[in-house]
Amino acid sequence: MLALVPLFPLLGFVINAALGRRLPKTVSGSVASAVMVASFVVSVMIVLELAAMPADQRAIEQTVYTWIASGDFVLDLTFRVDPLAAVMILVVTGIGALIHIYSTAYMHDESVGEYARYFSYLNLFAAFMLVLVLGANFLVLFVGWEGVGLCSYLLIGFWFRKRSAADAGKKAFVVNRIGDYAFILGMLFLFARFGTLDFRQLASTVAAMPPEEGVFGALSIASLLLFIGATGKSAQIPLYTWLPDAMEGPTPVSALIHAATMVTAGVYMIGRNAVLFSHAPETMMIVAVVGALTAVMAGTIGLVQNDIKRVLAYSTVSQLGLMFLAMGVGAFGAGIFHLYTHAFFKALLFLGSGAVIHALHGEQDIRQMGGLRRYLPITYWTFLIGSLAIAGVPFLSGFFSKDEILYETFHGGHTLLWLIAAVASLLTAVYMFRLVFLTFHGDGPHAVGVTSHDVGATSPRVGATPNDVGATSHGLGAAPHLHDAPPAMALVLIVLAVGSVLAGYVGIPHALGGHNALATWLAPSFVPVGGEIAGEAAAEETALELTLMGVSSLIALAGIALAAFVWLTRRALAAAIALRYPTLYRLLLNKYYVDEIYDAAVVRPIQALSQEGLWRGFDVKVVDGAVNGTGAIVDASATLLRRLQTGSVRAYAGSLFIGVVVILGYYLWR
Amino acid sequence: MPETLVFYLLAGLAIGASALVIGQRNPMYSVMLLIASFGALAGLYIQLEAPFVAVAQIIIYAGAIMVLFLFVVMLLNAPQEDAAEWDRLHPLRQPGIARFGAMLGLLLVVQLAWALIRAAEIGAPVGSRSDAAAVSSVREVGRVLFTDYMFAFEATSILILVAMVGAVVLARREDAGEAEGEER
Amino acid sequence: MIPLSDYLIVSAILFAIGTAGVFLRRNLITILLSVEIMLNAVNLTFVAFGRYLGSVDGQIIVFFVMTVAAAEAAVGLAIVIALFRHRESLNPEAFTALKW
Amino acid sequence: MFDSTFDAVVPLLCVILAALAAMGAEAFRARGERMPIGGLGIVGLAGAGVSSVLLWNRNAASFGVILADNFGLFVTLVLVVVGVLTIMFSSQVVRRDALPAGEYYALVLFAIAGMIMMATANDLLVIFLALEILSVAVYVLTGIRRDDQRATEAAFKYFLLGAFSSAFFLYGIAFTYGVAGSTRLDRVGAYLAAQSMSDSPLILMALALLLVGFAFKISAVPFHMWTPDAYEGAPAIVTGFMSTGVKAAAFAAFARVFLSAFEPFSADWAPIVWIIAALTMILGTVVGVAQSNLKRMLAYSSIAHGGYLLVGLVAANEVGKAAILFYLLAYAVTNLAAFGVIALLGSRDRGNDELRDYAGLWHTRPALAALMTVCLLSLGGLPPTVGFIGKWYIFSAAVSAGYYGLAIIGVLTSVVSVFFYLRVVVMMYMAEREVAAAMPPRVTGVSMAALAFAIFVIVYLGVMPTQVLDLASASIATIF
Repeated sequence: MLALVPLFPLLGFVINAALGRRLPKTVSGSVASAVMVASFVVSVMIVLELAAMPADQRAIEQTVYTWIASGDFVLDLTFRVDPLAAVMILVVTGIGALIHIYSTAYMHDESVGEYARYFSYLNLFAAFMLVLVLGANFLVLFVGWEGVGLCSYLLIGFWFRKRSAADAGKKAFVVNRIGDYAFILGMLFLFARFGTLDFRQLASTVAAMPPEEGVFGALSIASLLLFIGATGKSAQIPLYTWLPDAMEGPTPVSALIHAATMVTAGVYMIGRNAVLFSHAPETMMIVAVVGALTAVMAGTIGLVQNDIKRVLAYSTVSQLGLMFLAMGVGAFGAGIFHLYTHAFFKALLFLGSGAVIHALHGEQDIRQMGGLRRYLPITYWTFLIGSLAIAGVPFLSGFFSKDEILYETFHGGHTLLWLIAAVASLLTAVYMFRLVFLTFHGDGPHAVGVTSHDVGATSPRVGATPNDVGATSHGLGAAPHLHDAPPAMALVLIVLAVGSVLAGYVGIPHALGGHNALATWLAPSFVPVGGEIAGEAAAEETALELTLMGVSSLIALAGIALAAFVWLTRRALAAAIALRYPTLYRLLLNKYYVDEIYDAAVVRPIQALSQEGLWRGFDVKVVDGAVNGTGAIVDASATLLRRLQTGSVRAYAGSLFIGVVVILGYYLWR
Repeated sequence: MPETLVFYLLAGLAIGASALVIGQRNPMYSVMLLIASFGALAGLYIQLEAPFVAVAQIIIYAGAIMVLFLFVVMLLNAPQEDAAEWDRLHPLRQPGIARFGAMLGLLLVVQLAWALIRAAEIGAPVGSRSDAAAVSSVREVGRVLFTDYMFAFEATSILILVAMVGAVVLARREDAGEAEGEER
Repeated sequence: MIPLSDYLIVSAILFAIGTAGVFLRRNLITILLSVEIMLNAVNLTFVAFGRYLGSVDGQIIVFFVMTVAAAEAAVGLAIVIALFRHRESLNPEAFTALKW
Repeated sequence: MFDSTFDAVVPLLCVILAALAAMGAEAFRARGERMPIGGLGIVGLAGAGVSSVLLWNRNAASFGVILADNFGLFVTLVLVVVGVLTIMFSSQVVRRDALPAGEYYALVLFAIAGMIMMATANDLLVIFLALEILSVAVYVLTGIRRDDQRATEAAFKYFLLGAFSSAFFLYGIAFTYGVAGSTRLDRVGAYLAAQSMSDSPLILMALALLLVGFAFKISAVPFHMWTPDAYEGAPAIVTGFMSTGVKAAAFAAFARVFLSAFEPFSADWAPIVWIIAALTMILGTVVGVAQSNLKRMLAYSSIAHGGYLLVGLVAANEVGKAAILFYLLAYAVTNLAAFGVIALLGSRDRGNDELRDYAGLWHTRPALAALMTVCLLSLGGLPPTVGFIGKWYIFSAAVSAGYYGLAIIGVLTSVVSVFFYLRVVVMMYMAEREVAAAMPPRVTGVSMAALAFAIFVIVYLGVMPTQVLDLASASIATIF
């Protein structure tokens, strides 16, 4: 039955890929959504079955067949659902189904062929994502890992006619290859060291070893390599630059792949290998620090971005950073909890932004928006709920999960990391409400389609009064034509809004009289089979937890208040601040110049070296700043090396002859 | 020591003629010199008590293969190498690849000689059985050829067949091939 | 009796001359001749080894090498003729359409 | 040692008879008459396949020089698959390009006969003769389009360098004969095992020169220079044939010579092969990135794949042994199918093999685009295709044999290589067709069947590799 979960979306893919162009849009859209719903129903049944088992034996395994067996190495194609995987399949199929439904309306303007292509990719993605979370060993997980990467790449570049979309797809691809490289090496290393790739066997073997305190041994190397793989997939420092660019894809894709599911694969992978990672404290420290730094850095960048989806993208990077922080301090349950709640509210926010973009016919610049709450009430209210949830306002889902991360961090003795995380959550509240206020509040939408060229200039948005621009365009005049989300989209928004409010209630901490059901549920997944499940020792620290909870609530409210103060009542103030600290502002606006640094340090010198003869033609420019520099290195050496191939047969014979003489020389005179 | 003298004479002839083969810009002279070199080699074979090989060398190599070369040289009315360039450049003073090749060739000789000398020193089989009886009877050659080397002999027939087909396919006149092709 | 190593060194020199010829000459036919020199050098090695091992195998292998040389010469010259028909040149440097 | 049994040469005979029949049919063909000459070839190959299966586990030997052990038979079967697919793809190409059908098929079959001989030979001289048979046939096939100057140039370069390298190879055989007194691999092996402690420079000379000869045929760096030019210039289907068949045969002989006869000297050759493997993987991948012609790109890719095979050879442990043969099969089917697609998309006047010719292929020939995608993903080693399993095996063999460096380079290069395979995929699915581009020609049923079969193998072996893996590991055990 487990195999059915990924098989349904795969079926959808096959139907849409083979017949999609001959099917009407309604049919291909419904097929794609229906298979996701079916998959969700199966998942629910599986989880119910799982819940009926005793806590320490919760695992359903299905060996589809023996994939590779040679000698003493046997590798089965096995799916296994345990509490951790259960949470993941519910998220993937549930949120996935909603986003498929949303897409039927959002993508309606595409041609029949493109529509089917879109849904076939989306179904394929879901299938691979489910393989990823259900895989019982690294190789199966890797099948999914590569597959989702491929689909993500195809979907980012879906609108390939737009140059930036094609470039973003390539960037995502190149960056992810770097991560994958480390990941494969990590797998090979584990395989060579332990002779197995099954998660459970691995966990049992590792559990028998002492933790590598103070030494950087095999476990640390393997786990570090895996973590580097995770930074690529989950957009952490230093491989995060692809995610904001990935926003070139259709918005539902951003919601599904680049917010709710795929980018959390790295977090999931660490959770899946909790035993391995907790035996490598050095790696854990690196994970935590990288996570915390990413959280705060992405938060600051999100503060000044003007593209609605980019703000959300940096917010995703930042929230993923928090999850990694949780993983790094050993609070695996808290990290997964945040992953789960984040899937709801971030999907909601992205879909809400999609509704806004849809209504404004593609406008994404928040400086051109404003006052939309009058025209898009459903979108506004749901978006507001999502923002409140992500900001960590008490008793919404984000509050519980974020609070648990903060508490665990502090409780684990990582005060400095706690401080950083607290700053990051303050930033979250601020940039989210800046987004809300600029988009939905204020005076009516500004000129849609008027581009303002003051990015990075001294006074962004200052004096851009609605009247002078609105009159010249279809801004205000067009406003009455703005229509709120169509039914399919509205329905999904409402469902997700409800989810964003309620999702956190599965994990009410003990301090608030709850049972932290989710943590209890997940706990068996983080210990080896038969290992002792960590009890909820936190109970006696109620006072501390309550205090921290108060602090984080205050932080959230303060952030919102600050945003309200600046962007609701004193808009000029923001500009004034920007004027007062131009350097800082520009630093943030330009994303710490990371792309530029990569560009200047890696790409430019190589381009200068190989300015000529390289990537001519129209598929030529792959090099797009950032880590794509790797591509450029390969590229430059390619150009140099191919010059050796002069076409002269005598030169070829020369190469052969050199080979002979060198090999002979080695043997004679070594 | 007439034997040694003959050896050095033949060896010198073979090496000298071969060196001249690659020192000629006129392929016709090269072919002629190569025939001379092969003749000297045949002499060496006789000295090695392999008369059958020596005869085959003359008949097959000098007689058949070299005639084929001569035929092609004349068929193509083979142009000499670019004379102007040739006048300016002695082969060993040619730039780049040629000089490089000559140096590598020299290095190869040094390496091989080095290996052979060292092999003699450490008592590897080189020369260790210099008293071995020579097998020169044609009868013996024939017997071994059609027993131990039976399969190789048959394989050679395939090789010749392939070469025949190949040469016909490649060198057949263009128009004939085209006309035939179009019918299909 | 002449030591084996003398024969081997003669054949090594011939072999090296053959290889050098591939680089020195800019005429396809002479280059093919150079390859023939290399094969002949190997033949000498075979016969010399056979003589000093007291086995007949060396001589027999030479026949096969001769056949191979004939086959290669036939196909090689056919290719040269085909090339010549395209460009009226026998200079290998004239044929560098395929590169990089 | 005259062995009266002829069993071991039966597969070989089947193919040779088919080749002779093809020639005969051509001779008696009336002008303009159409004959199923390709079908003859398939019958012969089927005979070879069946007889190989029947010979399985019997360890038959003929004439003392042909050894139909499981290793040889496995490679024979791979070659039979290569041959059948080649002939099926060719039917369309031969008609389109007006190639001389009888000669073309005869040469293909002779080449396969040479390859089978090479894979089953137990004697250096026979290996050399087989090498020459297949090489001469393939030189001619490369230049079979005499009206195409580039094809003739490719044939010439391939021929000249091939003759040059086989002289080195032959010199290596001479030294082996000189030290061991025989060219039979079993006797050479026995002699070398007794000498394993010695440091004789003659043995090392022999080793080095044989290595060069094999390295040339499997186009390992720095003996690879002919590959891109020959592969680009030859007709696409011939490129597919030689990039798979020649490589498989040469690699089989390479493995047989170096893993059995020269096994006692593995401490001497392993470091050199290590370096060659590393260079081959790196160069093949890196230069492949900069190519815009698909054939040339796949030429570099097949250089890189040769490097992966060499990794398996270096890491000749339990896992590595099975990996070599499995990878050979995986690579042969995948690469041949990819070149098959290229061949099918070409037209008589135009190869249509530039990357931009593939723009928007998804819209004009969706089936071909999809099949090509599978091939490319498999070449890139992405799961769940056979390429992934093969690579995984090779690299885990390297890691468990302690060759971390090779594994790191191998993974790195295969990660980078996905980049250029994906470029083609992106081009097919995510680019506009050029307005001026000609509509790709129709594909006949036979070719489509061949493609479908190849794709089936690629996916099937990616999903259910176990049986074939077991077979492979059992087969290669026979030469150790």
